[in-house]
Amino acid sequence: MIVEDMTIQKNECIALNTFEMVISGEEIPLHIQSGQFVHIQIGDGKLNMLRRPLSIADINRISQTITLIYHVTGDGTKWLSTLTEGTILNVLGPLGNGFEIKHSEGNQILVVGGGVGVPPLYHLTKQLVRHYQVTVVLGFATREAVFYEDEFRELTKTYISTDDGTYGHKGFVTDVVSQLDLNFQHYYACGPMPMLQAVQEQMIDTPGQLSFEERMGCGIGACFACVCEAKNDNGYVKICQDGPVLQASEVIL
Amino acid sequence: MIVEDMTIQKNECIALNTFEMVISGEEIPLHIQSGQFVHIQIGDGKLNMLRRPLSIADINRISQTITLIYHVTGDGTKWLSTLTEGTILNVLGPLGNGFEIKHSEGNQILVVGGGVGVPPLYHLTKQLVRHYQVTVVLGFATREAVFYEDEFRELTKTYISTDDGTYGHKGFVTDVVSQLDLNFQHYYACGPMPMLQAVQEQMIDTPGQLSFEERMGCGIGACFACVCEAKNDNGYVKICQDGPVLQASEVIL
Amino acid sequence: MSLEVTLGDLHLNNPIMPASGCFGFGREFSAFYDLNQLGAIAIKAATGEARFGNQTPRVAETSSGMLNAIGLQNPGVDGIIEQELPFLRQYDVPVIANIAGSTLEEYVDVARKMSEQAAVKALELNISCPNVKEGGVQFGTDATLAYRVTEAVKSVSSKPVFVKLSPNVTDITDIATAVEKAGADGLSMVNTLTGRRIDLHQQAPIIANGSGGLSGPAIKPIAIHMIHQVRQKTDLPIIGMGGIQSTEDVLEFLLAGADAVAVGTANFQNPFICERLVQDLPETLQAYGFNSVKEVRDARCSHQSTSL
Amino acid sequence: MSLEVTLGDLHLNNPIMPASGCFGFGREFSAFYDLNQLGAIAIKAATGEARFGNQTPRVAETSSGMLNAIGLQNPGVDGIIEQELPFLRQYDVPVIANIAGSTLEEYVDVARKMSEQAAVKALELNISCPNVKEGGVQFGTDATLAYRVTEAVKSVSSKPVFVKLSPNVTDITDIATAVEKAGADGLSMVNTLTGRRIDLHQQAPIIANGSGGLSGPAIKPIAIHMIHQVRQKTDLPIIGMGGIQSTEDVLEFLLAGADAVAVGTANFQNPFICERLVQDLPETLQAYGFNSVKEVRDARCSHQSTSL
Ligand SMILES: Cc1cc2nc3c(=O)[nH]c(=O)nc-3n(C[C@H](O)[C@H](O)[C@H](O)COP(=O)(O)OP(=O)(O)OC[C@H]3O[C@@H](n4cnc5c(N)ncnc54)[C@H](O)[C@@H]3O)c2cc1C
Ligand SMILES: Cc1cc2nc3c(=O)[nH]c(=O)nc-3n(C[C@H](O)[C@H](O)[C@H](O)COP(=O)(O)OP(=O)(O)OC[C@H]3O[C@@H](n4cnc5c(N)ncnc54)[C@H](O)[C@@H]3O)c2cc1C
Ligand SMILES: Cc1cc2nc3c(=O)[nH]c(=O)nc-3n(C[C@H](O)[C@H](O)[C@H](O)COP(=O)(O)O)c2cc1C
Ligand SMILES: Cc1cc2nc3c(=O)[nH]c(=O)nc-3n(C[C@H](O)[C@H](O)[C@H](O)COP(=O)(O)O)c2cc1C
Ligand code: FES
Ligand code: FES
Repeated sequence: MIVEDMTIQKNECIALNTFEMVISGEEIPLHIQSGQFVHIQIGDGKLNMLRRPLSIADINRISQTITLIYHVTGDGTKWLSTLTEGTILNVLGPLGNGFEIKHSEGNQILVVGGGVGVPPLYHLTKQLVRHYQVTVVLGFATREAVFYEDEFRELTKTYISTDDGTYGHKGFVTDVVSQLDLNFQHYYACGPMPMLQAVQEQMIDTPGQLSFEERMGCGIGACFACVCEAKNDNGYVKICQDGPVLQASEVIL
Repeated sequence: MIVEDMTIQKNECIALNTFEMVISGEEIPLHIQSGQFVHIQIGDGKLNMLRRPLSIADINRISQTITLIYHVTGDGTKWLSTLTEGTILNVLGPLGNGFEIKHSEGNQILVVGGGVGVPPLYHLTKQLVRHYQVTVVLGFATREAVFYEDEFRELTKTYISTDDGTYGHKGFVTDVVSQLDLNFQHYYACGPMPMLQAVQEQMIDTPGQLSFEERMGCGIGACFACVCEAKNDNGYVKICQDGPVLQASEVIL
Repeated sequence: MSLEVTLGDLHLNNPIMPASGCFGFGREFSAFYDLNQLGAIAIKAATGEARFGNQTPRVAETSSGMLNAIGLQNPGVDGIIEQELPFLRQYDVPVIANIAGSTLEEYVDVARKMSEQAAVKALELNISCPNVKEGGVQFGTDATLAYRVTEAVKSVSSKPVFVKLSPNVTDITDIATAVEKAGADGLSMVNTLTGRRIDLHQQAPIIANGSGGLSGPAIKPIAIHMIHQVRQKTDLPIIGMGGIQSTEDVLEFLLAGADAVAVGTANFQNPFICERLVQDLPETLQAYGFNSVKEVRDARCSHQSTSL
Repeated sequence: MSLEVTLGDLHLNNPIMPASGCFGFGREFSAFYDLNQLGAIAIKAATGEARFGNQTPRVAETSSGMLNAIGLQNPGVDGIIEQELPFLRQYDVPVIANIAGSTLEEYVDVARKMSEQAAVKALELNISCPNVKEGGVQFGTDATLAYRVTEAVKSVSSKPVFVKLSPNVTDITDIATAVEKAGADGLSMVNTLTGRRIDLHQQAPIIANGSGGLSGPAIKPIAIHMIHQVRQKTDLPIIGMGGIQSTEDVLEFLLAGADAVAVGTANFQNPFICERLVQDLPETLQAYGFNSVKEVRDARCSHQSTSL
């Protein structure tokens, strides 16, 4: 965990209100893992007291860059979307617990993402395809919101669904999953809470890992803003420290 | 009075912590007069609630620009000093009551400025020299703080003093004035309150105009933040509306 | 889209008005836009006699806020009636007269005179000015005194009386319920919170008066909370204020329990702000699924049983 | 330059400490810098039993501030003593234990246990948490209750007791003088102001609890004012807090009447903030003509007769 001034190399709109940003730095790109996140300062920190958590969509250890994909939601992400190449961002990271990818139980793996839950799955999938048969199912609200379809297709078999049916399968990701005639040994999911609940239920007999979002204060485990009930001794986990990726069996949704 | 988005054409450090900024616009440069001021928004207005009042150092009606000279004092002027050419500034103006220059009583005129009180006197002097014999006395804290010496010299006879004697005459502007063997029919002064008091006292028998500073809220006469006791019916004047330039005889210092 | 709101007997074309003390008596802002666009105008506080106010500096900036200690400078109630109201009479917009004083008698006297003016459509009883020792703040922090001054003013006023509450209290609902019992027709909330800034060079307060009233976006969450609290206890119309800068802020106040809003500090930054809010409000309401201001009010009421 | 300060019997190497609840029990921040650099550490509130706290979301952002409603989540006093204090024992920095409770008995119980811990050098009696119904805030808004709980805790504590005051009161000097009479060794001020934000899409509060405590630069002028007010009434040591982000802010608090300061919200933005303030303070003091923290205090005292 360090605080690093990183430089924006690219900041482009890639779908409806969705931006892809590539930032470079000395340390964070070398140490961050799939599923971890960074905590980004907004402005000069005099108006906005809280950093914004964003997942890592991709990592390039050679060019020492990381890729973030963010949806413009409120003031912070709106500010991010106005920044140009060369601007310095103050970044705290790597934070949290990423995806675990050493399960040798089987070969068939499912990756399910919804909306802004898709980004962290990209670098994960890149790693998974080296060793496993991976099926990716991505859900978006509507056609204009779809991003990274080609990038995922280049890696592996990818299905897209949209809530309104304007692109790909009409319906939820779980509808697509139920039509797949495959026996998965493990799954990974990231997306809005209702999606995670539906996926967890659908895959109840399969071990899986879920990546969560929760409003954060410190992002490092000190303030207890981001707790979530869990089946452990404490009765809770901190999303920023124990998560954002948790075993599906561990959490109470 | 309008609110105008003006474009920075130039923003340069011209002396110790002192910047000269040229900004262009459609309306304000055409209508503003010597001694009036503009009220500048700081940032996007979410952190800084108050605009900053700055005098007009120069006006160019052909290129539609105005020149501001500001001393970096606090957050607002520090922010201004970081801006680059092409940046848009939100400017409210023209505000207040400027210098009056139609006195035919005599020929010899004194202009006295101190520190950041110097800027508004530049465009004034430019106009005065067309019709009168003008003597300019400018005081600064120290050698590095001196600015616009050449600009004033090009216009007319100019004396410089510094408080610490590192440049020009050592001492206060009033010391210089007392050594001038001239009989002034009118004077203009702008600078810190102690200087204005000293000048007012020294020139007690000469009609004069003083330009004042006071912390401001609205800048347009509505909030009563900037009042100053005066010898009029109300018993006060508003610096932003009745001033910043007032008859020396009118105010109680 | 209908922006009309009804605050008891007071009808406004829209819920946006400038807040008292931040708009003078309208004259300066009339140079920027047509005041008829406003829902109402809350004019600067009137006292029995003319007042000069506090020493300067009277304002200071804070993070997302400002302090002011104007000190109720005004030409006195008679001066306002003679010099300022005639100007406002040309507009077809309800004037809300803000009433201040140091004694109950002064409040009553000023209220009586103001309520007789045709242009004045309501009184706003300022029992919350933190900036003058004798500015009535004691009436705003003590429920019994608040009751008494409200009752006394009501007895002489032919116009609806809104009581402007101070946020500098342990429990604002105590004061709100006291003034409701005393007959208040509505509430304005909130006035400024007392604050201070110290100049590090001078090692003295920036505001000559020492302390000043904090306003602006910094206090918005406090205002929203207090309006919510009071809304649980009373059905009186509430004019909400504290840091409003955008139509989203307006909607947040309406959802918290306000029926109309006043805009103070933001006028200093953008003299066009009130006009802009009136013009942009329909679009914002629509974006959040409302077709009138009344619908916001209905939505709020249906949420009230829950924790909104 | 000497940054040492003496708060009654408590000696600190410098006046900078993290504020309770914003620094956990130090562990996470020890990954960023050596905690020995701090003047003290105020740890997260302890209650009698473990508490899970409020539903999430527990934080929301506001202009130059934030709301929190953590709800005193903590492993209970015994849990803290067993799981957290051993870690802090390796550091040579005074630990200030923040004590919360719903009943006088709970406060006394937690205080007794905490005061027996060698690492704990002072107690901070939190009678001002606005975020749990039974979080002791009633003790902080009623001078009689504040007196009683302070007296009771003093009677069982072998360590100095600082009482953390709530700013959500009409007159904070009432509470301050009551706890002084009850034997308090010092004051911490201020805790958060109660605030609320409403999500326009959900038409529901952002914070699941409804309201939360407002902290950050937004409240700094209020904190400065209250510290100034209390400083006129008492010579007790004051730990000042509320929006500190810079060494200039630290100096402003010291000039207002604080003897040391705590930094809360700013830790979330910059985990290195406390270390940076300790390191930069000498330069800032010098820039304003001071050669020690004590000199600031002397300057403030000599100004006190005037209106500072
Ligand atoms: C571990 C983690 C990883 C995330 N990764 C991504 C990502 O890769 N791409 C992406 O688009 N979004 C991601 N999010 C959500 C993202 O953090 C929010 O959309 C963003 O903080 C909104 O900030 P804002 O200023 O635009 O919105 P505002 O609503 O103005 O933000 C106000 C406050 O609420 C917080 N907030 C608002 N929405 C959320 C949310 N959904 N989750 C957490 N905090 C929120 C903000 O952080 C801020 O503190 C992630 C969230 C978490 C917790
Ligand atoms: C009519 C008028 C004309 C002026 N012209 C010039 C000029 O040409 N060049 C120049 O350098 N300065 C001028 N000043 C002073 C200038 O306004 C302040 O230096 C500036 O506002 C400081 O802002 P800041 O954010 O850097 O300082 P901060 O101290 O951070 O400002 C905080 C607040 O205090 C106010 N403030 C601080 N110092 C002053 C001051 N001396 N006068 C009024 N308000 C102040 C600011 O406007 C702001 O509201 C003028 C002031 C007035 C009233
Ligand atoms: C400069 C200034 C002067 C004020 N004068 C008055 C006043 O005379 N009477 C009054 O009731 N409130 C007065 N107020 C308080 C405002 O009407 C309003 O309640 C408060 O500023 C909060 O709103 P805001 O954050 O939008 O400014 C004044 C506020 C400011 C900033
Ligand atoms: C997330 C959070 C949790 C807090 N928890 C506590 C607490 O447990 N006990 C306490 O006395 N104060 C608590 N506080 C209040 C702070 O200690 C401090 O008094 C307040 O935040 C003002 O300082 P700041 O503006 O620097 O944050 C908490 C504040 C925050 C932001
Ligand atoms: S955000 Fe502070 S503990 Fe997770
Ligand atoms: S600044 Fe508002 S009246 Fe002058």
